Parts: sequence; C-alpha cells; structure tokens
Amino acid sequence: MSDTAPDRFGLPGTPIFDGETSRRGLRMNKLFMSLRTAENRERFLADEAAYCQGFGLTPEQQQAVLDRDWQAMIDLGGSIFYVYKLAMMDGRSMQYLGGVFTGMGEEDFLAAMRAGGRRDG
Amino acid sequence: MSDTAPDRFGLPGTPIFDGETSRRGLRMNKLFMSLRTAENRERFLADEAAYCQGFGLTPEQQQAVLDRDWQAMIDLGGSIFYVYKLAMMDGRSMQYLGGVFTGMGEEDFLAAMRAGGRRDG
Amino acid sequence: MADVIWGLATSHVPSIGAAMDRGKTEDPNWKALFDGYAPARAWLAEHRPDVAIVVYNDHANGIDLDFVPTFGLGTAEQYEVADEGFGRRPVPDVVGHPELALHLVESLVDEEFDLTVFQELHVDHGFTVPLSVWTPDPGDAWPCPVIPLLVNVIQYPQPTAARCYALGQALGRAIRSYPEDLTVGVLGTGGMSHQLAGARAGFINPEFDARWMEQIQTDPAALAALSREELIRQAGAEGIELIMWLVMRGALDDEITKVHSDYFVPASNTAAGIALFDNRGSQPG
Amino acid sequence: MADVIWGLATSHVPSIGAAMDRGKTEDPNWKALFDGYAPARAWLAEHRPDVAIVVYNDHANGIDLDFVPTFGLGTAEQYEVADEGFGRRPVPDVVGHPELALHLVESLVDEEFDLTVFQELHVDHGFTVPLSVWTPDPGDAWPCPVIPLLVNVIQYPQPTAARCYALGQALGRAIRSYPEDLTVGVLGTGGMSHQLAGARAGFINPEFDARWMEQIQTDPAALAALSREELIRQAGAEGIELIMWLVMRGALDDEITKVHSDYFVPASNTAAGIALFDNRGSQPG
Ligand SMILES: [Fe+3]
Ligand SMILES: [Fe+3]
Repeated sequence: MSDTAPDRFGLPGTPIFDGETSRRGLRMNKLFMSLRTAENRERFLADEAAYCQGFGLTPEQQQAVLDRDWQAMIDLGGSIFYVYKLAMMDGRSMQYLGGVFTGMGEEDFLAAMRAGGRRDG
Repeated sequence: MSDTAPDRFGLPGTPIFDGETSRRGLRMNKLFMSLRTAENRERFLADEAAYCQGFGLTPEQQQAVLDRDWQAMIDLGGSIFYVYKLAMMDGRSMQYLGGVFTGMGEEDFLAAMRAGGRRDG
Repeated sequence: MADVIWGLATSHVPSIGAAMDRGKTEDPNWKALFDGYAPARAWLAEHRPDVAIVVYNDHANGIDLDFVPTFGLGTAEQYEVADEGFGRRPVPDVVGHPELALHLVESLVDEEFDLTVFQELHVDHGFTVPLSVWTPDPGDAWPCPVIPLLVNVIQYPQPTAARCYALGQALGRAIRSYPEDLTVGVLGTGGMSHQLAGARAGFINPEFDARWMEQIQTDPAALAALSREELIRQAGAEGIELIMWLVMRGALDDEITKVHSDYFVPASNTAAGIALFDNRGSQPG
Repeated sequence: MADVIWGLATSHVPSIGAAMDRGKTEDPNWKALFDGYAPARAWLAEHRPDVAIVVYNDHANGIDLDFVPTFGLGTAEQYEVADEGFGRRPVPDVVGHPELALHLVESLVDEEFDLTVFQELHVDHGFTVPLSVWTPDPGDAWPCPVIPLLVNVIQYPQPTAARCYALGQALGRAIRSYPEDLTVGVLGTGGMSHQLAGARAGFINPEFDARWMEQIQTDPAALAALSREELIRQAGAEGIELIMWLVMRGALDDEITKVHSDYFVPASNTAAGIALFDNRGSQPG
C-alpha cells in the first residue's frame, strides 16, 4: 500500500476503494469516465496536460496520468474500473495492468492466470 | 381526481405523486426542470410546441402546457414542484396556482390563506 | 466522541428565504414569523456547533426524477447553492465535513440503512432556508461546516415515518461513535401542514400541527407510528415532509429541553413552525 | 400471485460478452467456459419466465461517483445498452416491466429497504453479459422484460452480505404479493473470486469458490454472515461482488434444486461460475 492509502483493513496488497479514496480520486475518476466518448479521447490525446487541468487533477495525479503510472493512479484515488478506461484507450488489457500491479509483467501474469490464478503467500 | 389518476389512496382532492404518476409525467417534468436556465426559457418561449416535442411530451401534455392548463398538467403526471417552474417563468405564484386548483381564484385563495388556511369539508 | 448539542426543526418554505433576501422581514405579512424566530436565533448564536447536519429534501433543483434516493448523504467538501431558475440565493456556498460524513456513511450502512452517497450536490431552498432561519446574516460563511442528509418526500412511496425515526436514532449512535470531540447540531426541515395542488390546495390543520409540535418532543414514537396516508390526510400532500423532523428527533436523547417554539400561518401556502431543543442533558446552558 | 421459477447465478466478466460478440466461443481459451454454460442454457430455453430481475452492479458506465446508491431499482419502460467506450455491445436494448417494478418498490420501501428508484438508466456489461450467458442469441429482443436491481459493490462500505440476503428475502415476498400471475426468473451476478489491482492482483481462491458454490444452495445464511473484510480476504477485492448472488438466493425458497453448475478459471482475471436453481418446489420440470 502507498502512504496515501494506509491499510486500515488489514488486507495487504489489496487496495480498498473506500469513501476517503473516492474523495481523493474524484476528479481523476471523472476524467477517466469522460474517455468513453471518441470526442473526449481525441481532446485528451491532443493535449493531455491541459485536459487533466480542465478536470482539476492534482499535480501528482496529472503526472501519474501522463506517465501512465498505473500504480500511482490507484494510490492517488483511482478506481480500477475507472483507471481501466484509460488503459482501454491505450489498447492495454486488464492482464497488462495485472502484470504492472504485481511486477510480473504481462506475459508471466497471463501464464499465472491460465495456470489457475495466483494464490496468497 | 382525474380519470388518469384513480384515487387508490382514499384521499379525495389530493394528488399523490406516486411511481405510476411519475412515470407518466417524466418527459413533461424534465421539460419543466429545464426551464431553470434563461437560455432554455428563451428557446421554449420562441416555439413552445417545438420545445415540447423535443422533450417527447404526449399530445395531451403538450396541449396542457401550451394552454397553461395547470390542473391538466397535474393530472397528466406533473409534479407540483416541477410544474411550478413553468408558473415561475410566467410570473405566477403558488397562490395563483392554489386559486386555479381550488377554483377560488387567486384573490380569494390568498384571503383564505391569510385567514388561517383552508380546512376539510 | 461527538455529541448532538441541539436539534432544530423548521419549515423550509422558499418564500421565507425570499422575504429575507428582499428585506421584507418587517413587512406586516412576515413580521410575526420573523419575530417568532428571534429567541431561537439568539440562543443558537450562543451555541455554535462544530458541525451541523441538515435533513432536507430537494425540490427539482439538485436532482431530478431520473433517480430518486430514499435517503442520501453528502460527503463532499463543498456544496454549491443551486440556481432554482432566477439566480441563486445571495447566501454563501456550503462547506461540508467529509470526515464526519464518511464516518456516518460507514456506521449507517453497517446498521442497514441503504444510503445513496453524494460527492457532488447542489443544494436548494430546502437546505439554505433552514440555514437562514438559524443564521440570518451569515456574512461570507455559514457558522460551521454542514452535512446534507436527503430524504425522498416527493415521490410516493416515501420512507415510512418509523423508518425516518429509526434513521435518526442510528444517526445519533453514529455521531456518538465518532472518535473526535465535536459538537453537532441537527436540523430537521419541512412542514408543517400544507398542500399545494388538488381541490384541497391551501389545506392547513392547526390541530394536527399542535399535536405534532407537542409530541415531537414528548412522544416521537407516536408520530413515527403514523402511516403515509394518515400523514397526508392530516397534514396535506406536502405536509408529509414533516417526517424529516423525526430524523432530527431520533438523533436526540429521549429527554430533551425545549428552548423555544413558534407557529405561523401562512408562509406562502404553508403552516410554518419552528422548534428548538437543547440536547445537553443536565448540563447548564 | 407472481412466482420465482428459477434463480441463475453467473459471473458478468466483460470478456465473456466480448468472446461471444467476436465469435470466439470455440477458441481454446474459451471453449470450456461456454461448454459449461450449455446445460443451463438448454434448461433456461425451456423455462422462459414472464419477467426477469437482474441483480448487478454498474462499472463506471451508467452512473459515476457523484452519487453511489447502495441499492437501486429500475422502473423504466426501456434501458439502453451503454457504450462503455468503444461502441455498445451488439445486443438488444432492454425492455423493462414498470408495473412489477413499481410494486417491488412499494413493497421493499415498506419493508424498510431504502431504494433509489431509477427511471432512466443505461445498462453495462454487468447487466448484459448475464443476459447473454442466459440467451446467447437473443435476435431482436431478450426473452422477456427485465428489471434491473443495482447493488453498490465498488465503493466501500458495500451493503453487508446479511443485508443483501435480507433484501433478497424481501424481494421474494414482494414478488409473491404481486396481484397478477407472472413467472419470474432472478439473476444474481458477479464473482467469483478475483482481484484486479494491488500486489495481490490475479488472486483466485478455488477452495472459497467451491464453498460458496455449495453453500449458496445449502446454507446461504452462513455466507450472509461473512464480513466485508472476510469476503475481500477470501474472494479478492472485486470478488466481494458475490454478495449479489445472495440477493438472488434470498428470493428463492429454502429448498431449491440445482439444475446445473460449473466453474472455470480464468475469464480474464476472474474465476467464472454459473449455478442454476429450479425454484418450483415439488412441481415437475
Ligand atoms: Fe419542501
Ligand atoms: Fe463486476
């Protein structure tokens, strides 16, 4: 877990999208949701920083979006269902994201899933 | 009560805005809510029939709006809080509407309210 | 631990706000109403809480009929005052209290209240008029952060009176379980008897209102036992919004002290009431 | 009187819909999953209800985070299929059943479930994938009108598992109290174990899933006793959406007959399950 999301639930490695997280990520998640339309995707791609500023992202959130730092987006309040809209736009799959979050890389992550999924410990 | 709103509650003279009524009046109530902006009020006033059609009102609802038939608007699914947006645009008060609904006229209605309000039968 | 220090019940008729905004409080049609507010306002000015919770309903301004939540709770940092059609009221936007609000959400959902959580909400006269009743001259800011608690009173089926009272009781428990020391004021708004449409428009029932005013202090369970239909029969189609007073009442102790109450007819088409209760047990004022 | 004739639990992973929409159901990665659906689909095709209720959650398509209802129920005549970003699924829009839906709202609000009532709603894969699992080739229309029942599983605090089960039980009573003779199918969607983000992404728990699959039939009260935290620990951060199966289960009788079930890993990052239950008591099939 990151500094900004202390693990009050005792569930390590498991981001919980609670009210405080949702509050922190609201503007950024709204941006992600806006990417459902082709028109907004074009506007975003034409000037990503300006688009982020239009949605009122914090500097850290904007940097995470520009860098496609998926883990940082989650830490800064992104909901995976919303973050995924940006990944989809980039042509990235949920398995690609799984590879990023676990540090395994997409191929190994996919292989682990096909082998029955990952287990605790 | 009108034909379209049978008094299933046993409360004569008392419109109940229930789910069925809300469903019947949805498009019309949306029109009323849209009148909160000056721009929409101008568009409405420029061509009321076209504006009604744009919102998908039934012919009866459209006629009620064009005629400022306040009772018909209620009978056809209007919520008083939404219908009132149209009345406000026309410069009409809630007392004016009370005069219409009761058949007393605004002045007598206002006098009755100042005398302590109306009572049952 | 947070504590509810007072409960304020008040009508939220838009014309009360308009009379204030237009400087008509000394007008003969209005003077008695505002004179009746004076003792409550004076006491409230001496007892500013750290946070307030306003139990209210929206009137086609902040939400529409696409979705109607039975109960909604706002967790935002700020609530803009809605433009209801002809410019917003000249009053400050509302600062929220997300920390307490999020605590309330968790407590109430755990107690099986199926809240809708709002992070974005424009508040209308149902919300700002009670704040003006409390604080006529807020200047740049209301006296404290405020949390909106929305109740569906417009579209049948409204929550039952019993459910509103139970929500208030759970709200009281939730407030008392907050880890920080905070004082809280709770406002229950709406009413009293009135009906806006239909052949019975203009209906006012002072006997019922007197009963309500008495029992909201002494026997809220009796009021919580009333059915929707009985409430509409006795208080008028729109008077049913009195159920919001029961949410406020539930958050207070069984024994409360009345500071002041008053009753006035008509505010527009409505019987207007105010009732202020001290909830600080045996503590001195 | 209306009767629940069957309950169907199924995952609603978007890639299941995508595999169907792109003709990949015979692909080696998918064939076993769709083969596992076949017996349920065959039985369902023989037992078309008059109305279906789909218990599901939205995924940032029909609603956003401005307001998050714990429970929502749709009373609309029609629900458009959402465009989730790259064109809507090539499946029919959904015809609603306002009459039954309004009856359910009144019954459930009377039973103190604080619903949010939707008259306008775009439905996403959480809703359409289960319909596709049931009916792979709907042609121009789904087999019957459908009522959406939304559950917040995305933003903590979700309703407890116990509350979901209680909602299902009240839903069953509400259906049985409908004055018209109607047959009803109830779909509980989501799950099974999975987690999409965090260091534990990709987590799958076949032992827990097997327990869930067994007890959803034989001992739903045991599942309803699990806390949010325990569900997330056992089923993953997103696996908590299994609570929606409990709403479906609550609407069925205590004794139900399993028609078919199957389990498959992975559908995307998810363990996918299907379980079909006959609720017609001792009646012959
Ligand atoms: Fe009101
Ligand atoms: Fe899901």
